[in-house]
Amino acid sequence: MRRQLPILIVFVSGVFMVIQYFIPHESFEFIYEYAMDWIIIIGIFAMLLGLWSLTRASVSKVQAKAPGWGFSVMTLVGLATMLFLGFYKGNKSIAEGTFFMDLFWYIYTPIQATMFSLLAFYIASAAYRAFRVRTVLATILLVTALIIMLRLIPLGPISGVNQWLASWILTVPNMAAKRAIWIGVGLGATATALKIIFGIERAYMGKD
Amino acid sequence: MNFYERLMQLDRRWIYLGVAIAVTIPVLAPFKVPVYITPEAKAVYEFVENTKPGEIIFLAIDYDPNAMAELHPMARTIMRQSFSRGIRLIISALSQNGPGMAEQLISQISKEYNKKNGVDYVYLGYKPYPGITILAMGQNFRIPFPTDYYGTPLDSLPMMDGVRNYDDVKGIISIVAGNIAEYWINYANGRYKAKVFFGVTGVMTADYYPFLQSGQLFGLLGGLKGASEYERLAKQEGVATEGMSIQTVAHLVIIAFIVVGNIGFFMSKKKKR
Amino acid sequence: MKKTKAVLFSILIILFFFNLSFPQENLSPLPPTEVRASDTPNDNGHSITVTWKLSGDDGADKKNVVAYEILRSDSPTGEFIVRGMVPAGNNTYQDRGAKEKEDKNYFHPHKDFYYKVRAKTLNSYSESEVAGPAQAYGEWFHLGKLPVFVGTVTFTIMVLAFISLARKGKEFYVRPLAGIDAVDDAIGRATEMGRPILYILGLGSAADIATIASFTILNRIAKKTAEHKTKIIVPCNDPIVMSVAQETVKAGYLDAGRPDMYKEENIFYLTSMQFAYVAAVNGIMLREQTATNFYLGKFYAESLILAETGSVAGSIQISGTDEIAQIPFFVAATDFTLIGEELYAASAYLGREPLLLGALKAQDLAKAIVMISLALGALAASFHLGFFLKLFTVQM
Amino acid sequence: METIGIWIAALLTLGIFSFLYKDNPFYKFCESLFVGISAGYWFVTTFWQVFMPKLADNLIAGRFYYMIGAIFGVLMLLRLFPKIGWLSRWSLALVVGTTAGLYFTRYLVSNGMVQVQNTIIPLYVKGNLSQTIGNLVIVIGTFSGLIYFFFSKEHKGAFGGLAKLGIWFLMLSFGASFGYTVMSRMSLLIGRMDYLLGTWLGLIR
Repeated sequence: MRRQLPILIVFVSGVFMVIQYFIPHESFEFIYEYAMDWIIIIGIFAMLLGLWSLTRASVSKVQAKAPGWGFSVMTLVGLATMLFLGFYKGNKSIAEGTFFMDLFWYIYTPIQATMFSLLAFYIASAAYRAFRVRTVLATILLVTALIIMLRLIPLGPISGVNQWLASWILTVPNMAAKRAIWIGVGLGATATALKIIFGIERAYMGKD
Repeated sequence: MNFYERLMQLDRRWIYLGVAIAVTIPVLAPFKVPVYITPEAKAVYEFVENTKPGEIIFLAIDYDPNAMAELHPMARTIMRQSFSRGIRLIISALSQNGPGMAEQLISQISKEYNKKNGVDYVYLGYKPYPGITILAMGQNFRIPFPTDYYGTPLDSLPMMDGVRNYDDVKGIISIVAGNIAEYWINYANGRYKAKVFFGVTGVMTADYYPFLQSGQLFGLLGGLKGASEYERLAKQEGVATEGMSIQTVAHLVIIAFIVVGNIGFFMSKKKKR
Repeated sequence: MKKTKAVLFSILIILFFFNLSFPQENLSPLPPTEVRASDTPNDNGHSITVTWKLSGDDGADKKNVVAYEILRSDSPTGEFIVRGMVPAGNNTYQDRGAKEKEDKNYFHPHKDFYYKVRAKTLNSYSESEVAGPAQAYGEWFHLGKLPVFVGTVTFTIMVLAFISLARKGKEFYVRPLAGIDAVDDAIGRATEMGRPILYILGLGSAADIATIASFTILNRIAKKTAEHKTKIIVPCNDPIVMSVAQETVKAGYLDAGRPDMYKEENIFYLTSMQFAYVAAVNGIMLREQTATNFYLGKFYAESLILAETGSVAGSIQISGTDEIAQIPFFVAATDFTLIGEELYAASAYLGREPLLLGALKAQDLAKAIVMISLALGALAASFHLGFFLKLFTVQM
Repeated sequence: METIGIWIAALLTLGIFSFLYKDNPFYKFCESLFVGISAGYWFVTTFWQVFMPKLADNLIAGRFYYMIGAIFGVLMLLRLFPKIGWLSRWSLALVVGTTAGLYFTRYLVSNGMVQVQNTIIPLYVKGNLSQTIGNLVIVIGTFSGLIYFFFSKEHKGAFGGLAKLGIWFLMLSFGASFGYTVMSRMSLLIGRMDYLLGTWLGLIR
């Protein structure tokens, strides 16, 4: 019951989904649509597990007065505020102009955009560290990155050539390499999917 | 640690500082960085420049506010250039969420140049099914657009007198995001042999190069860079030029750091030998 | 009949196309001919495909026909209603019905329908003969997907065959993989330094294949950390992923015979929002001083933020993803990267389980077939032999 | 509200940027607040935008098939009770099995069939040298790239040479993507700077 039944569920649902792909008939389409909705619904229930884990971890840090426990208080305050504001007026709680959305616009959005923008700094420092003529591979990486970056920089007469070279690299050899990766990923993923369906790869099920 | 080794292992905070300066200084104290002008951008510019005063260009504003950052500067510059040269414009907006945005731009710029609706320009507005609309306009603008955006019948607009279809305009410039571009190529050029020029978003640029080569497209502005090239050509440096200047400086800074790192690497290796 | 005309007339008005006041040559175009209507093949049974031969006045030079309108009726002489319109130059139309039985637009199976196609010019039109009857019904196999079916069956047989070979005890050789060899060293390093290991499963859900592959790797690594008595921290971004990660790590500790050392609180959930998650993981890296960071699974823009912060902290970093846009950043900023398929192969490598290695062999065989097809296909295409391409063409 | 909002947003922006110098309490404050707010935001919006329409509304409308989803959802929650926690594996099995089947065909088609289909191109295009070269490079690049991913054979000899060519192609592609991404990442930072210098401080229009 504990291990065989889940493996059976995986097998049956997996095989169904594969077969379903080849059958256009509406009866299969019907089950397919329900199955997809079930998956979403399971995900929604699981959200409670997430909130539970986050709350428990923060509360236990506060209780133990672990280093930085004050910051865990901030997390709990932020979480509780959003939950309260998001529910206290029913489904009107998250309409535009509510305090809930104010917090979204003035706290969530700027932090999110700033975290994202850190990439501008990191892409520079990563380029500095990685692009050295250390090995052949690193040199290829360096040279192509330079050619592409130089397309924005006026170089007088070479600009035309560089411009052309940059777009050629992007559309030809770049495409070839990406296809090789895509095909490889395709084979790896399909093989893994098969291993899952046939119950060979089952580490994700855990053990008793 | 000697000097070269230090160059090789700069504290990354120096790099962060370099990037921060590169994007802040040009914002506070704008300056012009030279731009390399691509032939395909120049083709668009020269087409407008060689159109005589009084002649008509069809300007299609086929994008919505999502693509504004890259495409608005193009539409704005082309409109200004045309108006200042006395060229008349027929303007359409075939992207579903675009007509209001286009209207704003048109009324702003026509005011700058004191141009009159119906005399110096006509704004047709939006119709669904871009493919069919473009095809139908090849026969007569009045089929899809019996009236203009403001509800005035085209026949009562002085500018539209004797203007029937693509044959009566010098060419079509479509500033476009998404698949409407293909309809312009397939129908306006493919079927009615109209001269089509594009301004497209950065991600679309590479996809439309082949059409330049095959002669189905007569000029192309690609992304923010294309917009800045155009601003430069038309001597109307604005948002795109400023944005590109910052990008150019930022790219230069990164390249400089890469070069510095490599000099350090090279020299310290030499020394060890 | 009068009503029909009224309906038609109002439709004409509604369809923006007609501006009746328009003065132009008032000749009807030649009608479309050879109109055919039949069930759309390979569908769920809710549509009929109509095809026709273009009107003689539809062509680049004639500038005559603008569009075709497709009309449908329940009987050849009954009232025809407009179902849709396509631009000139097109000669097919798919008339789709509703999915719900209650909808008046539902195509009851085996009900007869009749079609007409109308060629339209500026201010005039002409109609084709009536075509039909046609019926809509659903199919039980999608013929356009036959190549995929063949691929599915072949690949499944290959995988199962190699696995059964492995079961019978056949040994398979796989070449060494740099990223994999680094895993042991990285764990050893963390042990020596007495600092924890950080394992990031990425932003994928438990349903993503890359994440599942990563679970298997996590299981092997957890086993090793248990043997070395090193702490492993797994912050998660999805609650289901967290649950599975807990099971997986626990199983790893069981395999190592150290279930007592397993601490559930080290595998925890933070938040599902991308950058909030990253902000928190950044903090963990610097505050816990993790010696080794693994990033294996689905990664998006955050890949470089994680990798750079890890490098500030001085951690050894091993990464792997099948998300093609992020591989360059991992390659540039981490010590070892499992590129694309290597991520999927890693689980087999780490466990050295014969069954998983068998599947890897099947992948290689499939790859060989793909490469041979590529070479033959390119040659065939060079000699203008189109049939080869058809073998791989999938209709959706 | 708006002025206060802009000030708060600007200070939080600075707090995140301060991490670039080093980890500090200001960043920790922003980080922990961000985690709490985002988790709450995500829960609330998913509840109203997904849970209500997908489950509650369908059940009210009498579509009881959705009960099955709800039952599996509840089983998932049983993880919180160690004794019956194993029941959650049933839900997990449904999720994993369904999506494994779904992804199997999806990857086979989009990553396998379609890519092979796109790479079947003529190696010689009459009268078009640049396309001939381009096609050759694409076919050779894809082919040697796949050789690199071959696990059964050591990279030695001619085979190793091809594999090496393959990894060169990969590196070229990585360099190109890296260089190409710089521009969009800089735009993000320019956007933040505009907010700080313009919207907040009013130094630029």
